[in-house]
Amino acid sequence: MIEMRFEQPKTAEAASALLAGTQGLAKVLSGGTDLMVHMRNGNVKPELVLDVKGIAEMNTIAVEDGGYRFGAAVSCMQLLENKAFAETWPGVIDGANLVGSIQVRGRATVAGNLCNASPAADTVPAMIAAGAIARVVGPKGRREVPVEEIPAGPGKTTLEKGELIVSFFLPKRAPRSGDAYLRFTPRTEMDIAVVGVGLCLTLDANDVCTAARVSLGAVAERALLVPEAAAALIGTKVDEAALANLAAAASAAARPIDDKRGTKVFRIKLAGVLARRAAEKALSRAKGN
Amino acid sequence: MLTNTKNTEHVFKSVGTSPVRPDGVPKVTGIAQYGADYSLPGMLWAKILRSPHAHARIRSINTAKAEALPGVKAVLTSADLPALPFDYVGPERVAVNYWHMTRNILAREKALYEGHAIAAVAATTAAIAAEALTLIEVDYEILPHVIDVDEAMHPDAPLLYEDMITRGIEPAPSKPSNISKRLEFKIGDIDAGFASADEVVELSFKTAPVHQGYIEPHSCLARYGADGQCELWSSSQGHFVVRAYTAKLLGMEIGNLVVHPAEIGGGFGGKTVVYVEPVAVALSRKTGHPVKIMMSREDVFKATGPTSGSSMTVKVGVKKDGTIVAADGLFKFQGGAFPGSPVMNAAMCAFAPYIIPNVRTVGFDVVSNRPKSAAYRAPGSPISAFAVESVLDVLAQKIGMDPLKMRLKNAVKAGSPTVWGPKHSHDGYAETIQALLDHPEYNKPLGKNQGRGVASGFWFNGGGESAASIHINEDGTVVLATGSMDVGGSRASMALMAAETLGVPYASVRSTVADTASIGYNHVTGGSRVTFATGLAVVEACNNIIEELRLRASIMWDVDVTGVVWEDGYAKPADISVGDFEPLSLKAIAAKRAVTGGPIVTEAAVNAGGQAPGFSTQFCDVEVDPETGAVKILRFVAAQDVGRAIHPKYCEGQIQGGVVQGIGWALNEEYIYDKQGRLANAGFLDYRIPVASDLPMIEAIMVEVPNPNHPFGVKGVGEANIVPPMAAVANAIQRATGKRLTELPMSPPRVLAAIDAG
Amino acid sequence: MSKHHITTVINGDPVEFLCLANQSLLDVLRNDLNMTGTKEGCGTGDCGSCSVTLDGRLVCSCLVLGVEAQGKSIQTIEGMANGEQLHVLQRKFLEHAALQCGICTPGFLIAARSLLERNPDPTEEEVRFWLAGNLCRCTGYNKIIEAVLDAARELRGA
Amino acid sequence: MQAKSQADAPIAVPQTVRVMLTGGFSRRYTDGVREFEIEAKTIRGVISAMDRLYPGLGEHLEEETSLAVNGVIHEVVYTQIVPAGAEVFFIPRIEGG
Repeated sequence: MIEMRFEQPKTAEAASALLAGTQGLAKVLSGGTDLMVHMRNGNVKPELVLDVKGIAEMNTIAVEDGGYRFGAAVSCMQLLENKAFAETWPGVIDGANLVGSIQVRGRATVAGNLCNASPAADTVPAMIAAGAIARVVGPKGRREVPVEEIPAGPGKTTLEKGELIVSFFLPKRAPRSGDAYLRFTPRTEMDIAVVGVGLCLTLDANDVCTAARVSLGAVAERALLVPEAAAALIGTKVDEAALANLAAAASAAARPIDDKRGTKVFRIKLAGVLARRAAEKALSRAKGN
Repeated sequence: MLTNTKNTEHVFKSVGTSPVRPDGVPKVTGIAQYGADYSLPGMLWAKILRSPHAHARIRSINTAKAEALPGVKAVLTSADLPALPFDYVGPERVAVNYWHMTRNILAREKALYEGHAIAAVAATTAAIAAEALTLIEVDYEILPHVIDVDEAMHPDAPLLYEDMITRGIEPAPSKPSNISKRLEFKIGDIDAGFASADEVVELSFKTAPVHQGYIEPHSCLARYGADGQCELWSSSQGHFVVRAYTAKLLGMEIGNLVVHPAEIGGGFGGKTVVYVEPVAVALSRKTGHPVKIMMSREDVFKATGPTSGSSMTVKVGVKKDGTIVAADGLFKFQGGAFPGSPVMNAAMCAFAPYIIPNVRTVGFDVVSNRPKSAAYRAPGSPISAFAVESVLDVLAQKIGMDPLKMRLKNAVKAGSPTVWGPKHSHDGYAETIQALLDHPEYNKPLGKNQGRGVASGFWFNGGGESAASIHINEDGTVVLATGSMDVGGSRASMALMAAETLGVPYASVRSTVADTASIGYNHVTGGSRVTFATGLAVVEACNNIIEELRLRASIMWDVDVTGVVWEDGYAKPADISVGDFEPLSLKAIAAKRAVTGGPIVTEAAVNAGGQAPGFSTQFCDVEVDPETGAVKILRFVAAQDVGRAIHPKYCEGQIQGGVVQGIGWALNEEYIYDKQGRLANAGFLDYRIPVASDLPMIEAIMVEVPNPNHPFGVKGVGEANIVPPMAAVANAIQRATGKRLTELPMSPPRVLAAIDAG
Repeated sequence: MSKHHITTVINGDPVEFLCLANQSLLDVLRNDLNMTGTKEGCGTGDCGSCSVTLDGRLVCSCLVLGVEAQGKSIQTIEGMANGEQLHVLQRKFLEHAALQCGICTPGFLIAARSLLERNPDPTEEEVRFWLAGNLCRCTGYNKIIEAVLDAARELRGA
Repeated sequence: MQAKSQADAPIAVPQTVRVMLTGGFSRRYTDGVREFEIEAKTIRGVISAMDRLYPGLGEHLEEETSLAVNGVIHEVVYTQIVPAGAEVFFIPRIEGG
């Protein structure tokens, strides 16, 4: 039996060094809501577990350059309870508010959700749509990575050995912008997205959409950024025709599988339905802000 | 909400009130001890190795490396258990075959489903036991498997047993199959019946196996002594049955095994059988240490009973005026890896609510590579009712009749025929229908994408063996003990009936559940039998103790016992001629117990008969999202004839709980297998039981048509409520969307596919 | 194997224990500290039976490592009543018959208290969503929701 | 009402009762015969009479059935009184969840 080591480094660099210096499997523990389940099931047998909640920069939410930076160990509940953040990025909050239960949200983090690399992660499409940038620390120093480039496939990320996410940066919001995340699940809570759509759009003074990002979850091996879906909105007033085009583009981009959570046909259709509904919600937020 | 339809004007002091239960404070403070909460000095932890394959021959099991791991005290395989003969014993519906049961406890020749127990390890820590499991080498020859019931019945299906010849077919088939049994019930002439019908509808249905979903995993602690005496702390629905099965499976004398009733964290039928108890006892016997086993949630889903999945075809014919003239039902049920689905119940209950002159029901019990099915709340009845009540809804629409009124027109009452023979002997069904017809919401219009569905259900309710004892304490307070596990407040209802009978306050009765050495045999807490049957034992014990109290009073007064009456908790002189005595309270009589003959004690036992069935009629309103197939339950109203509510809040709770289990069954719960025959959703994340935010308040209407065969009119309330919901929801979805769903669960992909099929 | 020496506070009392790095807080509570009021229903954070608060935050103790308790304050069901004085929620659960088998009850009580501390006047919908991480198979949730709403009323003095 | 408390009830003169079996039981044990007229005052008497007609049947009835006396379901208990002219229907024993 391999004995598991537990460390609580005080800096991100120290955490990276511990990760890099471990021969066997080393795992970062922030919320632990996925890691603990994998450990219990025997899917993951780490030699080292690093609790990063004691690293100051990983546990703070702060305004930076007019945008927001929040640490990788910040729990979903901490985000939800930060009123200013929640008002600025309601779509990100939509996602954070759907992770597990209250109990799970009290521990689970956006970074953990991202690095667990489930295609169905609820916070990821909203973060991608918001244009979030992950700050990664590793043996070669720090680098900034768009969130959509972190997941590689189910359970896999593009992070190198010794690398971990320190924080996320959400850029300053353009005026008249709105974002939203919607997912479909059979139950109202305590469920995994069968399809998830994160969408962010910006309007000009004449209500014409000038920018948009659309991300789909649970319809491919990882969350997708779908420029074709965004293109269906840009330059329009997000009217019926644009919404129909958006839905078609989202469905076209979906390449799901049949599994215990839903069928391929169902997911393809739902990608379009939810994209449309997310756009309507984001539009209302953009206008109402 | 209580609807007194036929309630005579009894005035009760205790019965019909809803006091706090005796086990309440321990349960809200965390003190109550459930199966996993017991421990003993020197205790070992046991873990069970389970088959990763759906169907495999076990060529060999090598436990040497596991046994060599430091901290491991014993490894157990089926070789440690006695061989038991192949024989179906006991009543047909629940015939037990110990040859099968011992193979479900630990596999022998074959692993018959993923999760089938293969071996067990007892070690000083749970972690070491888990590590040791990985060191057990099992040589499997993987065999083709079959999961679905229709596929399992196919002549070319892989066989679980190479020698299983279907019972109930004459002449007996020459070839073995996966069909364990065929059964049939019939009255009248169904061909003539259908010929006389104005409308006939025939539909086929499938239902998924669903798990009882109790929140407490199976757990127990066993201590086997060098003297052969064994104690077992087990969470079950019947510690006497745990004792019987465990003793039989291990070749022990019943007298050497004492089973203590741990608090039970839900059962719903699933804890009427044993899984871990014989393993823990055998390991304790082997090691000389106490042994504790706690299943994981994954184990619970993979290796303990769901109820059967099914494939069914139901045909019903009606006259234009709504009179049902003929019905035919074919019910094919999965027993799991061993015979024993509740298909007989299904075939008996299917058309039970209706007066139908010509009926045939045929059932098949079929094995496949799934965990052995176990009882689940009104076992069998909800499955066949889904089919029957769906077909009735189609017919009601065809003839343009309100579905409740059509049911009322055909509703059975005392004297109506049954497909299994004897006539119904109780009313109560029509009253549940009428309660809904009178409901202010029933005729309210609904909005877009909304629909209202109705359905009914029948359950026999149970009687049987129970015992109760009463001790009058030195201060006149009362100790009441029964041997019936309390799954939902029965200690309170027993105390209420005792208080009522004795004429004393509820608070002076201490109500307990005694271990198997301290009270006579009690059958399981199942079949909605406890309030009725154990309640009868309690009332009889009270009557016995009243006789004793009268005697003691007569001794104190030095008069003949016939001169003493018992009234409102006091012994009183029968009339003035007896003498001018102050009434004697329990306290006063207890104070003189020594000089009047010693402790005041009695025990009563019954094999209770005269139980009355339960009927439930329900309506629900749903809204269907036409773009996603999501079904939202807007309103749910459930009427049930409870006979009499002893503790009305617990009766309501039974109805609400049963309905919500039914909603889960209707919408989302199912066993999902991958191509290798492995369960893909063995956890509460993907086996989706309803959560609080999925539901509206469930309105429970208790109809009281008292059972004349019980002193307080009890009928039993636990099960009939789960029979109608699946059809009620299906009928509501149909009325919202125009689409008839015939397969459970009616999950969003299925509903959407039906809508999109145009 | 070497164990970690953890110093923590449980229900207001200082507690020390030794645990392995991979032990869950639930395992420590139940099997090392003999505090079996916190229940295991799934071990994977899906049922809420093991709910406790960790520095005031509602969590599933099966998803927390025992070593993470170092320097923290934990509240469990064993600390909910004040001697013989039940918490209002405990009393309301009994009065409303909000438990049948009772295995989920400790988790519901801890979760419900956490809700009422944050939101003394929740709507039925808010109660239902806050408690969605706590599974109950017996009651259909009706009487639990009613008990929580009634407790909230009493705590508000309404 | 439970059979036991009726054990002391007065027993009347010889009387006929009608015994019925389900199709399943009759196919298995009585060559398909489903209805019988026998003389009995208690279930003990019914079981004994049936066992005389089909040796061994008594044991099967005790082990495998419940019964309905004029429609009211009882467990097989010898002391159960059977009223004159009653219908005693043996049915498969039911157990629930």
